[in-house]
Amino acid sequence: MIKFLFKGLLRDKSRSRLPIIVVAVGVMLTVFLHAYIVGFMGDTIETNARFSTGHVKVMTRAYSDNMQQIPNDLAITGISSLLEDLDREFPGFEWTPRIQFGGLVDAPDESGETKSQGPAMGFGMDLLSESSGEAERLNLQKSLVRGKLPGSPGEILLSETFSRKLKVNPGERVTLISSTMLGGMAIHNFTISGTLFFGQEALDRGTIIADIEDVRMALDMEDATGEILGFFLDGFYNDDLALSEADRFNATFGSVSDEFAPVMKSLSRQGGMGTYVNLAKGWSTYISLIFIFAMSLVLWNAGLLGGLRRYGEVGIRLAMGEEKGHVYRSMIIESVMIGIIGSVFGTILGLSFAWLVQEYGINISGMMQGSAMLMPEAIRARITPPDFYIGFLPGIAATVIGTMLSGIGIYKRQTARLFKELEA
Amino acid sequence: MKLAIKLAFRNLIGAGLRTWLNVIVLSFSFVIIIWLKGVMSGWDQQAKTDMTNWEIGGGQYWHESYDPYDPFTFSDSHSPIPGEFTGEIEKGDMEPYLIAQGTIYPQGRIQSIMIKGINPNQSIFMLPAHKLDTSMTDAIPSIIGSLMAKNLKAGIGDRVTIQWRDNQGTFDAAEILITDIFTVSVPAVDQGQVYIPLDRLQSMMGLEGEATILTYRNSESPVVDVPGWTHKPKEILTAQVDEMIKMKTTGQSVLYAVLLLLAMLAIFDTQVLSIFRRQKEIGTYVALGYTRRQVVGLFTVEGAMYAVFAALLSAAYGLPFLAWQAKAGWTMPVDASDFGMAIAQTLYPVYSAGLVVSTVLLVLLVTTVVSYWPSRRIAKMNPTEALRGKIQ
Amino acid sequence: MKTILIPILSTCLLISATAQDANEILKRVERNMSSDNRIFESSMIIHGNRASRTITSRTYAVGDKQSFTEYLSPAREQGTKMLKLENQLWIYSPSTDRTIQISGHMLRQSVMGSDLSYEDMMDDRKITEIYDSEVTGTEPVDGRNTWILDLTAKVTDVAYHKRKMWIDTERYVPLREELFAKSGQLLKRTSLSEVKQIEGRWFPMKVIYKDMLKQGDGTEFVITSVKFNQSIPDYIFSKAALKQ
Amino acid sequence: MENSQIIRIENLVKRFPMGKGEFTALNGIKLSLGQGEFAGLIGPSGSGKTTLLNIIGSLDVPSEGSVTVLGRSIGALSTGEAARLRKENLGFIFQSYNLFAVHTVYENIEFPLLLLKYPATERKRMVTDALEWVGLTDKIKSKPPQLSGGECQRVAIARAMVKKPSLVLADEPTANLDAANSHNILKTMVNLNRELKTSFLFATHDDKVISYLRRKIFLLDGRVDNDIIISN
Repeated sequence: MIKFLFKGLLRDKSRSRLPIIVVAVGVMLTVFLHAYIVGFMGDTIETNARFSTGHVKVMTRAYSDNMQQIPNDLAITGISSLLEDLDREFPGFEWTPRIQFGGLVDAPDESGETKSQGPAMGFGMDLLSESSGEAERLNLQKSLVRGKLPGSPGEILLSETFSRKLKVNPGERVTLISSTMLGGMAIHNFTISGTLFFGQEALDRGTIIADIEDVRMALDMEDATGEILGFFLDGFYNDDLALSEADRFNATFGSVSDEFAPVMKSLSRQGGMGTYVNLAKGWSTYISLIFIFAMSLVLWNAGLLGGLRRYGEVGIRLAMGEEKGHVYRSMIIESVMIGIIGSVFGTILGLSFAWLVQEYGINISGMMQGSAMLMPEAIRARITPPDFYIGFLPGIAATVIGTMLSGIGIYKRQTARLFKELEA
Repeated sequence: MKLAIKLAFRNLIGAGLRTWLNVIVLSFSFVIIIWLKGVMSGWDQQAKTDMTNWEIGGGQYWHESYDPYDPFTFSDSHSPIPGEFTGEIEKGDMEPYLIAQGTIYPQGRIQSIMIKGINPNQSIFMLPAHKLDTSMTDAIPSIIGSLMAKNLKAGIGDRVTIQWRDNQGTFDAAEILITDIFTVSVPAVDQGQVYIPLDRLQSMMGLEGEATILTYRNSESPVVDVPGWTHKPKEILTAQVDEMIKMKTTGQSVLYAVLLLLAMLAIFDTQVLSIFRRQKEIGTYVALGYTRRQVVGLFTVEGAMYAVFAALLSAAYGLPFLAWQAKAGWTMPVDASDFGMAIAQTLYPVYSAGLVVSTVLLVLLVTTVVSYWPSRRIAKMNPTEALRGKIQ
Repeated sequence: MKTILIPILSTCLLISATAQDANEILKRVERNMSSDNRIFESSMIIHGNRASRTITSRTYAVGDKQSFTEYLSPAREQGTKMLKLENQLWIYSPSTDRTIQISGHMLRQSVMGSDLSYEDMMDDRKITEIYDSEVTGTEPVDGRNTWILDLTAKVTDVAYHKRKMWIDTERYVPLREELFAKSGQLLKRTSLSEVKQIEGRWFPMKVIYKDMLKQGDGTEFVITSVKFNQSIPDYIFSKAALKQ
Repeated sequence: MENSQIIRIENLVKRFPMGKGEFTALNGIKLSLGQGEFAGLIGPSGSGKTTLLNIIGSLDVPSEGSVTVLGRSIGALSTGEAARLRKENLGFIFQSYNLFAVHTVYENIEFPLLLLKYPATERKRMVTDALEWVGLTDKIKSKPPQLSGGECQRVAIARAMVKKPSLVLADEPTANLDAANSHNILKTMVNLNRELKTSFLFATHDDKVISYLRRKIFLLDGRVDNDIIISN
């Protein structure tokens, strides 16, 4: 029976082609929209992750309790072995240490005395090692206003606004005054390699970025770091996985009693990001559901129309002595097949488009002024597991329900008049 | 054209149920497109709405030395509230803030804070300032945000010591009693902020009658030039958010396009089917003296008319719905168990007249194109075969 | 560490009592501890979150307006110098060969992670100029009898509105001091001990300074040697000396 | 004008592509028709009568030869001119009526007048007239699915006649009707032919129709096999 219907579908293009195309397009739109919304909503999350929270972050327990203060006296020590452990036990992440620190940047006059100074917020990150993706992660190259990225030890980036305030230029020397990990006075010279535009006033005010080794030297943090950021290898935040990996880490490495024992916190457990993660999850689910509802309506309508359209054929079959139930069932089986074939095609197409938009993004930098670090260059879709099945709901269910409804007419059709009406 | 419209209208009305099925589906698409777009803009505007409701009101006057990014300026950024504003303040249409830098000592830890003096009777901000209006305690009543509370590991009813230096630089310290904790999505209102009654802070600081920021309610308020104060209109205060919104809006256009495609799929399907089903009719039109191109026009108009009907139908139930949504907002409960409290976010869809009009026009345009596209087949039809319904 | 020394010395040495009893007592304290100039070496032990650090330094001071401190250890701090002239402060760091002025709000920052701020060492007004004092009782401290002096600010621009000092009744050396907020909240406590006789004066060689609102063991300040009335060349108190 | 020719066909050949070759549906037709005739193309299925009717109706074009209808050469007409010819001068009646199912009887009949841009009052009068001719005044608001076959065909006749065309082309108009209805319809047409002087050309193999014809043109394999004019 199914084989017979299937052959019919394949051979009678008018019966199969349009419905399958419609279902496939509908499913494609659904899958694509879901992936896009998830990516779009997740964008703020990713910006935060890249800039401050990572997808997960490893700190000492005490540091995590006081994260707001960036207390480097509570930094993690012995990180080379910890990083080895992380790489071995948690290979799903790319691990990178960062040090945040506060301090004062002081620019000298000709005699080496203070010409200007200002409070600075600093980031130490791996800028110099070959394998580090930090510069790309933060889009430093694009955000560069003057000069270049640090290429050798002792170089530092200043926010453009800050450099203007201090009246310093790339190539000149500035001195950082800060505290060492142990609280001592840290004074260290840097050469400005370039200046950056972040696009956010708080950061543009007084941000400095230097290679983490330099910062370690300056702050006396040998083999230590404030935080270790972990990024999922696919580059996208996955809250459930982040939470479970953090739990796994904390069960292995954590210690309740030692405030310097490392703890891992997912992005959603840092600062206000939890709210955002939840809201983004919630809203993208809601919006997708509503879209699926709308799409179901369209496909249901398509199924209904498709069924109505075939009343003539049904009439002939009934005339030939086929039972109503049989006709009805065969129409439904047909619609299931159409739904499946359309959904499979649609899902494949939707995933392909989503993949393209995930890989290459939709470039919006042209529409934005300047290239601020915190503004994404491109909006990207993001394929998540639901994308593999989400399209089947409107694709199959709606199509089949539409056909079922229109097929009810087969039972109700008692008079030739109704027949004629539908045929008209 | 007039005839085509007339005929298309008759054809659609005549087709009855089938037309209405399509129109209903399309009108749903309409409403959903506008609503979803509104929700998305609302989501983006949320930051701005929250900022307005919690932080900046309709705009502000800043003391000329005030620099929010440099807490060291706080000790110098205050002066008596200008007399020009007395009326507005009495009416409650302007609220003064006094801001001081301080330190808080939760469980022996130390943390820098901004102490904000706020009028407990204010109605410009959504802050639960009325909770400050209590004489039941010897400690200073204060409200803080949930992030701050989490940070302090403190809850309602807890006492924490704060320290500050008054106008003259003299150290002072006292206990605050947390009388309420609020949840807000504007970090600047939450993190590192402690709110206490304005008069308390003024007397603590020795700055009776002085303020750092004056926030007014209506962004349309006339701008007054007051020496020593800098006017910060809303556009400037939200410039950064606006930039972000611009980016998001750009990103949404894709979404918008996908939604449009959804509507078009419905039209396309209908159109292809009806062309297939109505061959004889097409043949008859030709026999009665229509050229095939005129028939293409008729079918195109018919398709486009679905959009017109749908727009009308949408207006009937959609406008009230959209208006109600914009007013009541859409509240989504969010599981935020890590905060130890349930939070809900109410999102107010934002739709401009431009959005509605452009959506209607765009749908109309695209519907027309989508209706035309399959109808082109008619132009290639052999009318004698069409008359016999022979075309597959 | 010299930073710590200054407020303590100012507390102890700069006396002009107003209340009669208190006045007399503070005068005796001044005679006991003040000098035109002094050179001392000290260790500052800072109890941090992770470890305690000891920093040693040598300080040259003339009156209360000028001081010059050179850090001797640990290695990281060695050679760092700090110069205070009136209300200006410079730090010289040999590793960077930079002389950096500390000014404005930077002065409120903690010095070397201690419980003291730069500002604490900058206030060089005489205590009797800014406080009214009064003996309010007696109390034994560490086995020695003391008078309790209550000091209340008579000017407004002062960091601590009220102070309380415990003065050894025999040796005229303060053994304890407490600093209060306007509200009366105890903010900081200084404990002075190991009182030794040096060049005929009684002098507390150890000071523990503690922020009472904050957890921790406070900052310990130990004078390992002190000499009074030395001849200190003027060039010491110049920016040029920082670089030497 | 009584006897003026409205159709003149010379050497008409019509071929259709079929498979790889061609099928010759009409092969050298020579025929003319005068004003006011009541004629029929008679022949079995496949004899080419519908093809000929369609060409005369400017729905199709000749492969060879010339077909002149009301002075216009069918093969040379642009689509617009052809449509104008149909719109202004021709009426069609089909075997399966081809009414607009979603439109009322009135609207169906009104349609050609709309195309001709008659003013509303005129249209109303003309439609009412046409309804009277076919005797369907009481069904004015009905829709085709609610009508019987005979009624449908009468609506179709009214639609074809309402604009008073010079020529009505009727393709097997009675094929879906019972005998009584068929006679009814034919009588109606005969009357209209008399009253309005409209020429009728049928394509049929129905004896009932044939019995009413005043000229019988027999087609066989794409040729005119016989052409019989019945006088009075």
